[in-house]
Amino acid sequence: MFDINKIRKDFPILERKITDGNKLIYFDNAATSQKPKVVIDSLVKYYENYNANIHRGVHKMAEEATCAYEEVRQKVKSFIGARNEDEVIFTRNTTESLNLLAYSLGELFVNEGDEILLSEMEHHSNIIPWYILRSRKKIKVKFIPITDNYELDYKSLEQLVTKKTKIISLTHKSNVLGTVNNIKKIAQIAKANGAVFIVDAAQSAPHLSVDFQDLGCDFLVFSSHKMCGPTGVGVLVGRREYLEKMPPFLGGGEMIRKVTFEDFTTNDLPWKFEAGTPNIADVIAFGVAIDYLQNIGLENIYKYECELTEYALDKLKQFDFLKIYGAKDCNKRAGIITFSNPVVHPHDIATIVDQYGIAIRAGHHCAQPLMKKLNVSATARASFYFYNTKEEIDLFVYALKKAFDYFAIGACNELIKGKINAKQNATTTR
Amino acid sequence: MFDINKIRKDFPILERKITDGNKLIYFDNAATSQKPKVVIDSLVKYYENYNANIHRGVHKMAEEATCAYEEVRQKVKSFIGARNEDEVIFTRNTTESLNLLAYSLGELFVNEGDEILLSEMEHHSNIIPWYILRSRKKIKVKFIPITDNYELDYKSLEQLVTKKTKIISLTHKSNVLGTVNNIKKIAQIAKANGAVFIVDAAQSAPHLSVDFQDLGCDFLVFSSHKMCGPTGVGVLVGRREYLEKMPPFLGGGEMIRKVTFEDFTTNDLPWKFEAGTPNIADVIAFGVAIDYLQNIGLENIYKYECELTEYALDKLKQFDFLKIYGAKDCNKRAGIITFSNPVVHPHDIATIVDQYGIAIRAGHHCAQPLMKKLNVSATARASFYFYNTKEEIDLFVYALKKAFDYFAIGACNELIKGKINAKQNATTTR
Amino acid sequence: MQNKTLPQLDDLYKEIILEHYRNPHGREPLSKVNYQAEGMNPLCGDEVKLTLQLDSENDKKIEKVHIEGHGCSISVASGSMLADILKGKTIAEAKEISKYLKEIMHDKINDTEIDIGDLEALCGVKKFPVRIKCALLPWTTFEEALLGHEHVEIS
Amino acid sequence: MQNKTLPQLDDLYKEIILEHYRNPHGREPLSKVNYQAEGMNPLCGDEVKLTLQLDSENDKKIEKVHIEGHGCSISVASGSMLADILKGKTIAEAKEISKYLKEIMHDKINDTEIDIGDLEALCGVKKFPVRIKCALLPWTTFEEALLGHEHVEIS
Ligand SMILES: Cc1ncc(COP(=O)(O)O)c(C=O)c1O
Ligand SMILES: Cc1ncc(COP(=O)(O)O)c(C=O)c1O
Repeated sequence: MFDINKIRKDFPILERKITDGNKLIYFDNAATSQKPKVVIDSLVKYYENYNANIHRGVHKMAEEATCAYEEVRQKVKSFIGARNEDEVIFTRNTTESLNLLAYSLGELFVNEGDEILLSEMEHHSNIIPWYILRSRKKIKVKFIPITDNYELDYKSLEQLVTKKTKIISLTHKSNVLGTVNNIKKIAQIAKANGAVFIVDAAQSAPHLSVDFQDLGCDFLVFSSHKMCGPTGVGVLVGRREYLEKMPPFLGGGEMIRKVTFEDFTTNDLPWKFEAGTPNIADVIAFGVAIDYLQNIGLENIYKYECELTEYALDKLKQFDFLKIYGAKDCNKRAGIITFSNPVVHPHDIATIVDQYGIAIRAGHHCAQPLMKKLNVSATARASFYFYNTKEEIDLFVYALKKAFDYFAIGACNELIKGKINAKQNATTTR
Repeated sequence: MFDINKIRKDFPILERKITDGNKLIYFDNAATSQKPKVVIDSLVKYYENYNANIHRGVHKMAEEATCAYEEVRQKVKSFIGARNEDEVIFTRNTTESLNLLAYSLGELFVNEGDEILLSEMEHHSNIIPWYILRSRKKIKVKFIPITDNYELDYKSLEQLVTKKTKIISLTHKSNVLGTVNNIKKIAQIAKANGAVFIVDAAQSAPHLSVDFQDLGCDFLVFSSHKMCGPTGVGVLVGRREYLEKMPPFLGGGEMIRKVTFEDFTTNDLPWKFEAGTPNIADVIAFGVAIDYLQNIGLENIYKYECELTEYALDKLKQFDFLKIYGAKDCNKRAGIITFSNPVVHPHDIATIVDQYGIAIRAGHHCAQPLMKKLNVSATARASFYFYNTKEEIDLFVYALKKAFDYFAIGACNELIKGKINAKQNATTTR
Repeated sequence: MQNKTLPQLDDLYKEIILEHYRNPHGREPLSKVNYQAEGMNPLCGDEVKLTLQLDSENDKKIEKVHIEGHGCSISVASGSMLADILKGKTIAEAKEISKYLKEIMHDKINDTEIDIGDLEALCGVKKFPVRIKCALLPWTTFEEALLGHEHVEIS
Repeated sequence: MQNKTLPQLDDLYKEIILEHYRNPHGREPLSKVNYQAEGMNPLCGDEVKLTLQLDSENDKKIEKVHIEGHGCSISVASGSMLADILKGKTIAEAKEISKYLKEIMHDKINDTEIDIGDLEALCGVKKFPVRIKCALLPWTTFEEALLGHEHVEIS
């Protein structure tokens, strides 16, 4: 059923040679995923056969393009378990979806003195839009702390939610820790306190089976490019009760019903929130990506990624000086392994493994506050997707070992083990 | 030099058959343009070879993708005559660029009682963002009238600009009338009155040689999809003096310098205005589109389109009952022919010519206020691009004739000529 | 060279449709208004204003329909036919016809056998998906008018 | 199977760079501060804090450099070398060295012949474009420090 060799053949880029003789090993999937041929083909098919602006055209191609575009809404609806396709809005990316919400919900019901509740493990995309809202309305932004096990501190959460809490906006799965938060539980807390609950599913939608209705949140956002789809497409799923009352975010063609020299009225949902010519080709290709993922099966993807993660964590045990962030239980951090060590800087690690054709990420992963909390300036992150293999992990571990060896010439070996501090050691060897 | 047969071969879609035996004749270019093979190929090349998230990656593909993406900024800079590439910002489309400006300039310096000056020929994209701003700040939105020659009324313009006018935002070329406005002249008026001047170049950038510095405006916006590039990419070019002071629009990854649990600082230009994962693949392909257009030469494109327009207008003379909107002088309305007639509704015309494989647009063209001004509810529009031919125009005129004939069976012939009014005529024939 | 025969078009523009378009019915003013609504297709700008006058003795029967606005041949003809066919029908019957037409347009199987007169001619629109909205605009507006009234009754 | 020899890496991580990284210079506190600036690379999180102490008799000469922060081997080594090489240089000479290094990194032709000592080892970074910023961070911060001071003088 889950045939990894067959799957790998679907991704042309996996044949790419990065350095002489070294094939690409792509472990930067949390940043963006690779695309199967069917998705790429669909772009070509669109531009070579029925490229036209949508919704207002009478001619054949406009009709074809409109149908294909709107069909993807249906697909997203069933993929994510939304109630109705008019609750599915296309944006550019997760970031834009969150900005739309911060702006529009902000205009709708956030007032001076109100509070927005985020967590310490949020991506910048789920922090800055709220800081920007705070600059317009005098509100407070609070952060739910994380525990020593790299999980949300649910006790603190319950204390932090008050009558003033208008919005709770949390990541479903951390892009650094891999932690998967208990959204259902939080949805209940949010509901009990009358807070609107937004879930950032940028890291979960590609890897877990996510059901909007089952989760019980009010809004859910994610990006096409992290789930085999093209860049330039994001999704915002929300409850009609809110979407209908919310003021428009971007104004222009498509989102209007009637415009006069005096005023305008907005179009029906979902178009009310889609202004201007949409990213038609990429939305259509995103539909193909969803089909592709569903064909493989999100459960299969999740299971396989857990397997990979467990395998990798086990292999990494040999580097006893490595600090690995995230839950011990693989099922709770599927696919993401973030680590640091006292001697070799994440950037140097990334550069060295890159020489072996291995792409990992090093830095703050757009989560500077979390880095601060973890008390590091940067970390290295390997993130898997269903086309990765154990053999690739073996090579990664091999390359990592080379990196540590490289930096640990002579006495530095000692240093890596953290037994002697850097300065003492250096003075004796010089 | 300008070899139309060679050019047509660059566009795979022109081989498409719409109805049995009828090849596509695409006259809906003002809505969106078709794409040459090199642009489509560049998408495939990106996804098959170096798809990676940009700017923060250390690995090889991240570096390649970042370079390719940033190179396009250079290309746009020289294409549009900007001073510096950090004054070039990538958005989703013209609409988003205008919303960004309305929001950010609005926050920066628009206050109660201020005025925004638009014109009667604006696209909804250049009206609604200002209406939305008006809903937050108590300001006035005023419209410069158009003359009987379908041009801007420059006299009224000068009267409408006052000390209260904070922003003037105008289209360079009308998507309905084809009228090209005298931006240089208006830029002087704006400057003299201390107003910020925004130019909507969505319809001009694809067809005319547009030079930002020469025009003398403060901001210029346009869309990739109307100029041989993919959907999902827009451009905002602006003066650094403003961009530096303007508050950010969308918040998230990429646009920040430093984020803490308390606050954030913004990144340098242009990234300050590019939040989240950009539409990397499409921006890179847009760069290829720019190269392609520059290879052909904007002057050549303009000249050829004028030729086509003159030819078409001449042929349309045979339908003496047609009302054609726009300047008499072809050089002032290159490429766009909008018309109506008292009997056959634009929708019916579009459906009938569609049967001959001809794609034109019918409706309000996202310019409802202008329709009101022209005193019609809808019009038909044929809009050309450099890959169109006189033979295609001949077929269009043939199909149009069929449409008129179709509706003019029997006494209705008379009707079309406008000699007898509909009701009278109908009662006599029944 | 483009093909010059257009069999499909004759399905769309049946002579009867063109006749209704040229000489639309339902333009005479009403003596009273029981239901009314304005319909609009934001995509193309077509507008319909529809008013119903019920039987003065029996509020269940439609005595007369007035319809005006502007639009393409399909929406105008459809409105004209609506004015013809709904005249004298009970509201229940009228709703049935409206539902029936919608189902035909969206190619849903429908076992009901209703005599829809000239409306039959509209069925050709099915083959032109973008134009279905044009054909249904007057009917949607009709339903809105009824709902509007019902809505008023409920609140 | 991946290739296991990595000739390129030796260009980047010359032994002298690793030595500076392991034992960075310029960590001793200064007795006074004439110029200072903080540099940061927002993409990777590297941070540098640089302070300069000038010759007490002759304000034109750099007596000592203090540098701290955190970063990768390249930025730390570059900072350490900066502390070494700028010691005893006039500000004009120091600026010259900074300019020279930048030009080398961006592959611009430069006819100047300056003895840059250990800095020579940094030239291998050229082949790793993403890492150039790491190598230049301390130097950009140094220039900012000077500018900052000049700026204060001007206003
Ligand atoms: C004059 C003008 N302005 C703005 C737009 C909006 O462009 P987009 O839909 O790409 O945002 C268009 C195109 O429809 C246009 O013609
Ligand atoms: C948890 C999380 N939220 C939001 C984002 C932002 O996604 P995008 O860059 O597609 O807007 C990301 C990805 O970088 C993410 O990992």
